[in-house]
Amino acid sequence: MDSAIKGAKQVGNITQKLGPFVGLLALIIVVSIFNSSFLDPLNLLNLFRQVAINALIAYGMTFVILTGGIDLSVGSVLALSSALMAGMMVSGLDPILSIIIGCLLGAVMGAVNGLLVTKGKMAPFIATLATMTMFRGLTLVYTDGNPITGLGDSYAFQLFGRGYFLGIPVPAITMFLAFAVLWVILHKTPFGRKTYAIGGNEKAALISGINVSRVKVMVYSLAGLLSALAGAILVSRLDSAQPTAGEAYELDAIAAVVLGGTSLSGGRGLIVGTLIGALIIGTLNNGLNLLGVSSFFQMVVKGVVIIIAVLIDRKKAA
Amino acid sequence: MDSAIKGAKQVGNITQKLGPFVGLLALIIVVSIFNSSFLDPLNLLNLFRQVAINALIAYGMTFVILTGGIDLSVGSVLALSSALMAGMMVSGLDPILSIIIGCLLGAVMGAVNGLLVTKGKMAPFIATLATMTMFRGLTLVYTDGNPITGLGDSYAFQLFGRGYFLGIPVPAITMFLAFAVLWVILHKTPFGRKTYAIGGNEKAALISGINVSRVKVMVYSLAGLLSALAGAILVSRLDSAQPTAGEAYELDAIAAVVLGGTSLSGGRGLIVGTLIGALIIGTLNNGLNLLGVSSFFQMVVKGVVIIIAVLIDRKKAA
Amino acid sequence: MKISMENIHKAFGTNKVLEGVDMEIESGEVHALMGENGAGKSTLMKILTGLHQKDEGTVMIDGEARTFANPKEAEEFGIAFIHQELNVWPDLTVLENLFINKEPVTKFGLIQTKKMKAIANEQFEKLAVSIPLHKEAGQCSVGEQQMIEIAKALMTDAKVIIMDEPSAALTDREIEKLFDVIRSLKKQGVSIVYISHRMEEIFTICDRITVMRDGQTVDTTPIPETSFDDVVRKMVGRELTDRFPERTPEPGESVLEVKGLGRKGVFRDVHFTARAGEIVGVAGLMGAGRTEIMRTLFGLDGKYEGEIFVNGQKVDVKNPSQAVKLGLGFITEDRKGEGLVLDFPIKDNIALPSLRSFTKNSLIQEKEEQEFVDMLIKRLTVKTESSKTEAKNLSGGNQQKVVIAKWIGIGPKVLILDEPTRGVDVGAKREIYQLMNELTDRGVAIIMVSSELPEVLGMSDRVLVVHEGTIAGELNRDEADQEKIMTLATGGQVNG
Amino acid sequence: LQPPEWAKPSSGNGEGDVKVGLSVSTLNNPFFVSMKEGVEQEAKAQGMEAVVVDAQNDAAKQVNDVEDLIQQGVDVLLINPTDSAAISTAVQSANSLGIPVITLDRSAEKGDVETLVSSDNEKGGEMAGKYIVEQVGEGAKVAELEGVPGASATRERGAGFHNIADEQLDVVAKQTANFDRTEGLNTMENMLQGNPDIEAVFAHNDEMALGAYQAIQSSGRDILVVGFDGNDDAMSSIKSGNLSATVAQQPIEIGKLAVQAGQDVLDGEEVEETIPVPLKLVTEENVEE
Ligand SMILES: Nc1ncnc2c1ncn2[C@@H]1O[C@H](COP(=O)(O)OP(=O)(O)OP(=O)(O)O)[C@@H](O)[C@H]1O
Ligand SMILES: Nc1ncnc2c1ncn2[C@@H]1O[C@H](COP(=O)(O)OP(=O)(O)OP(=O)(O)O)[C@@H](O)[C@H]1O
Ligand SMILES: O[C@@H]1[C@H](O)[C@H](O)CO[C@H]1O
Ligand SMILES: [Mg+2]
Ligand SMILES: [Mg+2]
Repeated sequence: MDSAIKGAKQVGNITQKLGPFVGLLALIIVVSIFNSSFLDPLNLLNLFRQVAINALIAYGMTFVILTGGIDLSVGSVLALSSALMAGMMVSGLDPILSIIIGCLLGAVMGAVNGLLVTKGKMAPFIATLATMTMFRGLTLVYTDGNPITGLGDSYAFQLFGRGYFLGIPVPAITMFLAFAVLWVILHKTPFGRKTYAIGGNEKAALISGINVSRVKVMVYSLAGLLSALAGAILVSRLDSAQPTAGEAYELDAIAAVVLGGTSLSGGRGLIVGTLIGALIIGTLNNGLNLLGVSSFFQMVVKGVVIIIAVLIDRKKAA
Repeated sequence: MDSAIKGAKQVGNITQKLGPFVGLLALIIVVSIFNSSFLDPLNLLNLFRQVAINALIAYGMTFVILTGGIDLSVGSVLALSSALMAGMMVSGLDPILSIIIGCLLGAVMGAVNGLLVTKGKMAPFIATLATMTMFRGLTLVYTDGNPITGLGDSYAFQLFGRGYFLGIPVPAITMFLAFAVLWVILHKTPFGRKTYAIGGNEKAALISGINVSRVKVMVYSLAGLLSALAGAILVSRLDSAQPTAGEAYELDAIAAVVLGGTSLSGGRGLIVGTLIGALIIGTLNNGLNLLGVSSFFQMVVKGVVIIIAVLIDRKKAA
Repeated sequence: MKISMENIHKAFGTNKVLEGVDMEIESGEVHALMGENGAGKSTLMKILTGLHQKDEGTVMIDGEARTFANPKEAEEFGIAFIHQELNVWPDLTVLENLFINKEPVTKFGLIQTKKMKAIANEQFEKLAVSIPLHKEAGQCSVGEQQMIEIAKALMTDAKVIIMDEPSAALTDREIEKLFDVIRSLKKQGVSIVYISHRMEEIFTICDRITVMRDGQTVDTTPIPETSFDDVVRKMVGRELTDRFPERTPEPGESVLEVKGLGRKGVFRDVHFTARAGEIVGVAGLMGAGRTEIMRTLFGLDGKYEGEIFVNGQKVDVKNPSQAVKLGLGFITEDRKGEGLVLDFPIKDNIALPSLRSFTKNSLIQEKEEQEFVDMLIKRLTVKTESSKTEAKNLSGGNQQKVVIAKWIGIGPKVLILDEPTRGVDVGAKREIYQLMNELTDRGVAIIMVSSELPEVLGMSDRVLVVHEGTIAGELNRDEADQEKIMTLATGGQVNG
Repeated sequence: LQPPEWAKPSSGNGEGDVKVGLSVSTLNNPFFVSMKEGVEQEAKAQGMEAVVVDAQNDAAKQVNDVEDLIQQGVDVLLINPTDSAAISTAVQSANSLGIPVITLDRSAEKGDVETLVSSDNEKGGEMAGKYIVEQVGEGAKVAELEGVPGASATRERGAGFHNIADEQLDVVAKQTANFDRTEGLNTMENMLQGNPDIEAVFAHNDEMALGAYQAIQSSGRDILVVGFDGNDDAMSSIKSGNLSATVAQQPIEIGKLAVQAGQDVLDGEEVEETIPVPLKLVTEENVEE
């Protein structure tokens, strides 16, 4: 009997892990039946590039959500750090150096979130809601509401968002590299284990001697860093920093995480799920465009798909 | 020793209840020192009218948050139901009847959220994120992206958003009336008690025989109804239904609830706090304008004020 | 009311929990229900009261077959249930808690607070409890919360009251009060089902006893016709010798010393020493402040007054991670809430405080981790198929062993155990005692907070008694007895 | 920066219909809806297929949208940029695949654009400025509601308006309301609180003007409101004497001319660098025309 349970549970686990993947596959099949050009190599490359920004943000969001938190400020962090990067570039700093500094500044903004949540004991939702407004305001103040342009024509900088390496768009490479690194961090290091433990039972984690505050600050900083990295890609893609960039990106990122099977209450989920979740959203956006669905109706479809996906997942889990 | 602790705790409780009120008072004093015209009767009347929409939405949000949920779709519900109301008016239906039907439709949209959360077992955040996208899409599909105008010139309808009764703006009257009714429901009826019980300990609520699903569906419906009512005011104020109306309103509503001292984890909070929270946000908007703070910088200030208010509250609670 | 349950079956998924249980409850009797953790006691009662639905079998009430759809129906029929897990609303007042979902209302649907107060006061008087009705339940101690639960059940005017480990959070004084109430209920013809792992209580208050093992009824006997050992044998399925294994303590150097420890408004001026290889028992009434002292000692509550010495060195314990580095381990009284990450596999739970010791180049060495965990699982005889089983799927006793394993893993100098056997069955209890002995043999100092006096007396080398936030006295193993401890715990003086 | 050869689409679009792709900044504004209709009408007339995508005012989404249009094998791209700078790279990727680009209503900063079809926004701003001076007199205190920051329409209308206003008026308040009616209402309400003596408002489009009018009406004050676009709502508002004037654009015409320019480019004909579409000041006097 017992081994039967174990067997059943393992099957359950596997289908749960495969769930998002099967969803993605089904979506791809449907879209390509209706429009075969979806599978064109160039379209797939485009798709990866389009997904990269959301995927990077969603990776960071995954860590945050695994600790039982949430980060609404990612879009504003993206905007502020990309404005700062662009500002540095305009003032003549080397673009790649600007990007690196910008990413670090993104991490600092993330750390502010982390400190509000830990030292300030604020609910993550509120802390990051406040910083979302604040960082957006700072972006607008810094840019005076205007896009920052004239970023020079450094080849490396252009490559970063627009180029190809070995035939693959650079943002896609960044997305996969980041995935590999974060996968190792999450699944193979004590830091990753602690991230799960905090989300699973924060009190137990604390009592087990985990420095919960430090881990959380690091997790929010990571989310900030990844948002800034996504911002750098966007700056290169748009050849400018837009003060309104990243608005509502938190929603797509959270959707990717949840479609990937991570529990919003923390402690349970996989980063590979998030990558798949981001691909689902990307395929949906790209596919609906290719199918010529009107933008208004696309929103309806997106909402419905999220509901169905989550409902199916729930069914399977039950 | 025991009574000392008890005493301290009671003082703590009172200051916690007074906290938001003291904050509002402090804000009013500061603003009126810098610009005495803040206290002009006309300005105060305007302030109430401006606050009404957010307050109504935030009331509903209070109930939802008290059950431990969240409703991100309020802004989209507002938009969709006001588009439907306007549609009915254009087609010649009596404006007041249109508003009533529109509010009921808002309640139905809320019920959809409630059913997804209860029967669908979806996390409220995700369920309402999905319906937020979906309802917005439906609004755009229905209006084809265009504002709906030509609502006729029924006096009652114009009064609803723009008029005065006994010298008080009608939206403000609606806001205070709704407050009174909801206060009684929340604090004096078993339904209100159940709302708290579900948020405080859902499992225990189930064991106590509370029909948790039904209460939740009702709570989300209430939130939908109030959003639609706020939508009706907006339609009258703009003399048209805007497809983009209500975007990001959920954030202001949640901010009002939290500034009012209600806990995001449910089970703890007061609706009077929400009213005060909405007034704080309104005063902030109005006051910063009077002080001539640029709209960009206003966002920064708003973020900072939310952080400070919540931090002070935390201090007091500890 | 007479209830008889016949051949009850229940499975959760493929997990067969009840496999043909029979039980009869006569009116006006106090009927004990005993069995190891996971035997299915709570499940059986949940089926009776409509919280779960049975798969098979019949429930007869006064000769008629009945099934309740939900607990409220059962309650309206006269069967109240005091659950094993407390069902309080910490943010609601005591009064609001008492009346959830049964508030009296006016004809306009408004709640009648005055009426509620009157009923509540009457009930509290009967129980001789004096909790202010406007107090938030979250501010009440666990024991007070338990009393609220009991009052809530009594208020329903039930004819049958099921008490699932009502005493787990109570100390002897409250238990006495509870027993008085039970006796008077019995006189009124109310029947009680009493579930407990405390053998003494069963023999004090109960008339008959049903023992369950592995989802089946072993048998039902009148209390006078059975004995401790007999019950234990039926529960465990084999002979268990003495409840408390023999101790041969050889205390060494002082490893932990506390001087003048205090926290404003909670406890003050706490002095004590724990030496290598000894067990220091800490007794006291509910809410005396024992847990608070231990939490502070472990760095959980921040700033404190006084001094803490580990191995003679003065230390400043700011947070648990520092405490762990100093070699302190803390098994809290709230196993599920604070001890385990329930969704984690056993392995990850055990490894959690020791991650550092098998991390190389920032990576967890999975093989070493697995060996480490397997070793501990074996040493503590945790009953599980695999270290990958999630903690939430273990029985209470086995969960407790996992918590202990996790702390043994760090090689502690001092181990603090707060209510280590609360809700744990006799068999598992004995194994935990044996483990404690093994640990002290290896030179670990153990501080054991317990509300179960037999356990304090049976296991401690020295007993500290806490009264209203301070140490009221210290008793050696040979001078300690029930009476002296209770005297100190209630504020009296003991000479010697 | 070029996609790998193996991935480039086989440019064999010779056969079949000509496809025009239109990427609009947003369809939540009647102006763009009309523009889109103009494109669709003209495309139909010319026997072309039109594919429309909507960036919902998100510059990043627009870049994706353009990629998706290219993927669908459009022969000519009509872009109405969300932001003039941010659209550059999308224009460049179209350039790299040899697809001609025409921008509508707003310009692109970089990349090769065949032509820009738009109103002369700067002149329109001046028209509004002059009208206000005529109505309320020199030196009057006025407010300005600006469009989406960074959009060329915003910059140019602002510039045109200030050409006049800086000399002859006193602009006491100036804020963006993002071309949106609700924002127009709120922003105007705020401005009124801070500046009790405003006499006239210039809004960079009609939506904001209509919102501003509602704010003014509830404040009980009498202030002149001038919009831009000439959409249906604005026209009827002028008729009933609410809005004072609007600088009417011809969005349908913009759409049609853009498609014609596209056809010309595909036929290998030369097109002008900019194709201006005439503006007209509409007031209560001439609104019936
Ligand atoms: N809702 C549930 N879903 C799945 N399994 C359950 C559920 N409730 C109980 N079980 C399992 O049923 C078995 C019996 O549990 P039950 O709580 O009835 O035991 P018990 O005799 O009350 O034990 P204890 O003395 O620890 O309270 C256990 O193995 C438990 O894990
Ligand atoms: N969460 C809490 N909030 C407020 N007061 C509390 C809380 N927990 C405990 N207390 C109070 O702190 C005091 C000490 O409680 P503590 O739990 O340390 O007692 P204890 O001796 O361990 O008893 P118990 O048997 O209940 O665990 C009591 O007065 C109790 O009411
Ligand atoms: O020219 C257009 C219209 O004026 C519109 O109302 C907003 O966007 C501008 O670019
Ligand atoms: Mg049990
Ligand atoms: Mg305790």
